[in-house]
Amino acid sequence: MSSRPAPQIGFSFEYLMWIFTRISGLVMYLLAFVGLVMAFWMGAHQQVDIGALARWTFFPNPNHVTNTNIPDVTLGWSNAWWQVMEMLIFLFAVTHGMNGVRVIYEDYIGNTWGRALGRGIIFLLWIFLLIVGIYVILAS
Amino acid sequence: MSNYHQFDVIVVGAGGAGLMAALYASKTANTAVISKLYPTRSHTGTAQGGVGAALGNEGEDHPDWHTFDTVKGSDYLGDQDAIEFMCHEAVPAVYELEHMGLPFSRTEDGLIAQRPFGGHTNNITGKPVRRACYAADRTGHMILQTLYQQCIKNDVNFFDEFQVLDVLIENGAAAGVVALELANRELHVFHAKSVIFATGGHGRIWEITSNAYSYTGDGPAALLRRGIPMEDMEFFQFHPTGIYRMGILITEGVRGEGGILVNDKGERFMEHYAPTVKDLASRDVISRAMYLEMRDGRGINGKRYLYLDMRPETVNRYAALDGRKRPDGSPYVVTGEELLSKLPDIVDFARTYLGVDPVAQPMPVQPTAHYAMGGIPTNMYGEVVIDEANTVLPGLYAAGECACVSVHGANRLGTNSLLDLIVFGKHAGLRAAEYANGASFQTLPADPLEYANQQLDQILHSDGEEKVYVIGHEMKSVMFDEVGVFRTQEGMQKALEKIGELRERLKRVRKPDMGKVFNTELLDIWELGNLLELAEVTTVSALARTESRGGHAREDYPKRDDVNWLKHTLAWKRNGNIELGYKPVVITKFQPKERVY
Amino acid sequence: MEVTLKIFRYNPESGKKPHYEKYTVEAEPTDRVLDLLEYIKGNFDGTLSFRRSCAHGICGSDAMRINGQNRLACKLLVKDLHGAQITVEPILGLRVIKDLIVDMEPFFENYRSVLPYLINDEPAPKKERLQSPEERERFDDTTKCILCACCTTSCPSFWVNEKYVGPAAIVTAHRFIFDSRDRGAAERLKILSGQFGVYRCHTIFNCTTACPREIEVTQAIGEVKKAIGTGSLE
Amino acid sequence: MALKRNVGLKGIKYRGGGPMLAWALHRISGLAIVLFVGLHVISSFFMQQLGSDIATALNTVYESIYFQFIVIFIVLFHALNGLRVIILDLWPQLIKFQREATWLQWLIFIPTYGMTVTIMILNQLQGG
Ligand SMILES: Cc1cc2nc3c(=O)[nH]c(=O)nc-3n(C[C@H](O)[C@H](O)[C@H](O)COP(=O)(O)OP(=O)(O)OC[C@H]3O[C@@H](n4cnc5c(N)ncnc54)[C@H](O)[C@@H]3O)c2cc1C
Ligand code: HEM
Ligand code: SF4
Ligand code: F3S
Ligand code: FES
Repeated sequence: MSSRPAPQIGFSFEYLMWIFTRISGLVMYLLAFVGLVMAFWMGAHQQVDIGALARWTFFPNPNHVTNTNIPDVTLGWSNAWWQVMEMLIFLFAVTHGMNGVRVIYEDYIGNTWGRALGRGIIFLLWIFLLIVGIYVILAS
Repeated sequence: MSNYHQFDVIVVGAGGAGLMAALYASKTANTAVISKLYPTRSHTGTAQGGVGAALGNEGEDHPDWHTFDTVKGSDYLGDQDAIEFMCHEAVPAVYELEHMGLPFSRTEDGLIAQRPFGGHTNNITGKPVRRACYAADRTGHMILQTLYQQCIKNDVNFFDEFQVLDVLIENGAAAGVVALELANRELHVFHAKSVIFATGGHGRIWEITSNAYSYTGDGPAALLRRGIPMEDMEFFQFHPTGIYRMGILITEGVRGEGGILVNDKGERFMEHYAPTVKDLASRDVISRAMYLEMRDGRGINGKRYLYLDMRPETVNRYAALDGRKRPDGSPYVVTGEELLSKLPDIVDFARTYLGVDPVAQPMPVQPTAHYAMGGIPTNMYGEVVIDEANTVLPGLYAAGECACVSVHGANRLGTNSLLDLIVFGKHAGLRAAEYANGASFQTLPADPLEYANQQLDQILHSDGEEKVYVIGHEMKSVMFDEVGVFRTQEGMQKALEKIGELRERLKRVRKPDMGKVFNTELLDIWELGNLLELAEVTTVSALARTESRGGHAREDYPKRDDVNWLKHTLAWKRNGNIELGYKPVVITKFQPKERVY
Repeated sequence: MEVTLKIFRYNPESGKKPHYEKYTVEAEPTDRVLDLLEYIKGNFDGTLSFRRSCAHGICGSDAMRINGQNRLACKLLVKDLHGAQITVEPILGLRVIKDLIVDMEPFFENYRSVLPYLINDEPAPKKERLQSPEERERFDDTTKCILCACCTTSCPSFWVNEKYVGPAAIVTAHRFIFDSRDRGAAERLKILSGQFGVYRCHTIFNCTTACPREIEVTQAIGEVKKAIGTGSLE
Repeated sequence: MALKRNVGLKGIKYRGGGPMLAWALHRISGLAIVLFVGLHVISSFFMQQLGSDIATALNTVYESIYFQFIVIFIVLFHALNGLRVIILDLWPQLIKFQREATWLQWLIFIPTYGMTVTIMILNQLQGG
């Protein structure tokens, strides 16, 4: 009966992190799905056990793939494509996870000062993990 | 002194009437609201059915029809100038509530929806008219919330959980109130130019009641002790449909939507008592009819209850028999879902407290004490008047259920109370602010706390055997049996003696909680004292009135007697005794007629 | 039938620590828990303190934790508890003042913080503002709130941080945000998108389970979250 | 004096039921994964760079079948519960089906996890 102006979309930090958490969750699903399907396509069925497959799904790093019977199993599995894939999923997982830690911390901390301190520490930890992780991926 | 406060206007009570008064007073005067409950806990929130106003959104209607219905409903005891004022103010008042944000239910055209209610008729055909503006079955809840929200918006001062014990009257004018802070039992003096009482009713006098624990008549009792008379206290409304044994109200809106009352034989007995409007006759008429049915053994299984039936098949059958139509002219047919959406809370109550699904089974109901027509006498501007000549006591105001304007006379029509709150609440607020802006503060007595302190001390030093709980129950039960729907000389005499006895026993209650923090037992004792006070006034006023009219039905005087009793009762408390006086009813347009529905 | 109530007791003036006390009473299956509390207060111990008023679940005074869940004492019948022992404790997350009475001020402060009133400065028409039944239905559910605090004090997020506005305040905000007559949605959404707004809610659903008015609280919160993201008030 | 605002462990006793449990598990599992991934990355780094013993020790733990049971449980639960949360968040009108959603979540979880664990045990037995 009456039209009213829609409010502008508010880009608050809380909202952005909230929506990022959902999107990154979905993206991880997508990446994991790709990892899983391609692992089968590459012959995972005969080559690896399910634990390794699970690890690969989330972190497609050839180091995660072991098979005592086939010595060179990871040969086809280590290439640049998978490095990019792993970096992507790692990026999302660590960011999603560290943000989760931030959310949990801030649930409990009400004051501005504690919040700033916590954010600082978590931010540093996040950067640190990213650097180390990417280094490991590139070096493997 | 931190316990001294000064405001231009003090409002006691944060229900519909109090908040409305506060909103208006605070526009021009420094105002504070004192309430023993958090405002949103006030009893206005329980009102279900609707607020009456002749908007004519769903069929033709006029404020003048509303006026006549109210006069007739009051059994001609209402003051007709005030009634006319209220019914005409109703229309803008409801629009104002809507503008404040009240979420009324809507018609297809987006207008405020309206439903029929007992006693509201088309004056030409005599058929029920849709006059009750509603928000599902929580109209009062929405009024209370909306008004409280507006008070927040307008930064009204609140003193929540402060119980007013005493009112200060100096040099024949209001000077303030004394209140107890529940959190720490400290007494506070509120010094004010104007004091508005809006403390609600006192239905806790009766055993089966729809009223809240907090309905203990604190305001009227405090004023009575300070020499202000009470008007028409013998008129108390018993609502026909309370949940059996609990008294919880089932709104008249159920019958408005087509529900009917049936007796043990499955008869729609109201046909015999009110052939035209049947189940939508006014409340006193239906409550008495129910009583007679039960007395003659037609209660369900011979017990003291009847069925309220709102199953769609029943509703549709009787609607067809009555030839009931929708506003657009199509026959009236309802579905279970429709009833559920219009009366969700009722369905919830029935399921919770009765274990009954009202769309599938009938609900056991009995008359329940509901509404105080009588109270603090005021004129139509909310000013308290203290004698037969309607002399105004400067600076003292009352509005809402605790006041007696009198627009409800001997029997209130459903939806007129919420209307009363918003119309007279508003005008009391306006008048109080206006007065305060032109007056100066009265000097306070040397020790304003003297009376309250002395009374509290007496309770705290009590060391007897009696239990408040037991005394309260004895009062409720004798009042329900003897000063209830039907009354007799003997019965009331018995009740009066009992009240005297209970008052004595109340002085010997066992040692109460001595604590300072939320000492609710102390307040229970105080409140029971108030209830006994008002029970006595009610009974004395009722004994004197040797006729039957509206909510006051005497078996020994079954006829209305306009020759001797077309007048308002005034009751004073003087030297421990109740003294009665009378003042005329204002009659403008409508001469008393026999009342048939 | 006989039931035993185990009631949380605390009296700040006694110097004693909070403790539990047991009372055994004769009860009808259709008695409300509130009736039993009244009976105990009236007959055994007058110092037992709790708030109550309407006694039929509409004023919101008597929220308490009964058998570990937030309920209104007046809306819970003995027969629905299926047991001979009933544990009654104050609601969590607000300071206990005495027995079952808690300090409600932080709760109401949160309520006031979301602009809980209609905002519309456009000149009002002479009659009512129009609103279709569908537009009215949009926010019907959240108009039922009685501010009893059952929801907010059942929420783990509120337990750990009382600055979180809590479900009750969000329900109130929802009632206005989705009212076609209101013009204050942007302002309210801004407040609620902040640090202590809707994103402190982790869809734990305790609130919805606890609400005696059967309001879909979590859904209302979800709709507010979505409105913040999309800027749409559908 | 009123008691201090103090929920502490009393909150655990609150009978929130399934949804509250799901949230608690989600939170714990999220933290656990962060810990798990974090340690793994760091230990891999040490192994690569220094061939450190700590890393090998950690890897032994990580690759033990019991630990994998736990990790798979945690990850699978977090992922499925997260999906439920995401779906309900993006379509709030579905929240009234929250009960059904929880059922569905477990309906997917139990066979998936059960199958994975069974295959792992079988493999373990075969592999010796
Ligand atoms: C179940 C039920 C259903 C009803 N349905 C309808 C309906 O459909 N339509 C209709 O028109 N009417 C209805 N009524 C009647 C109507 O709701 C009441 O008459 C009306 O709400 C009374 O409002 P009030 O403002 O006078 O008092 P209340 O709303 O009761 O407010 C009283 C206030 O006074 C305060 N107070 C009391 N004593 C003290 C004290 N000593 N010190 C400080 N503060 C004090 C209280 O805290 C409270 O805030 C219904 C009543 C009931 C009980
Ligand atoms: C498919 C994979 C994943 C999905 C769908 C997912 C989904 C989610 C969602 C929706 C939330 C928000 C919950 C809420 O707001 O209540 C969340 C929180 C969280 N996630 Fe994930 N997640 C996934 C993987 C991960 C991974 C790999 C990590 C760790 C690195 C992680 C760590 C966390 C943490 C710590 C939280 C915060 C928990 C809390 O606030 O209680 N998640 N996840
Ligand atoms: S949403 Fe429900 S539980 Fe919460 S305050 Fe309102 S009525 Fe109470
Ligand atoms: S319990 Fe709390 S976390 Fe959200 S869904 Fe309810 S507000
Ligand atoms: S006493 Fe009013 S809600 Fe329970």
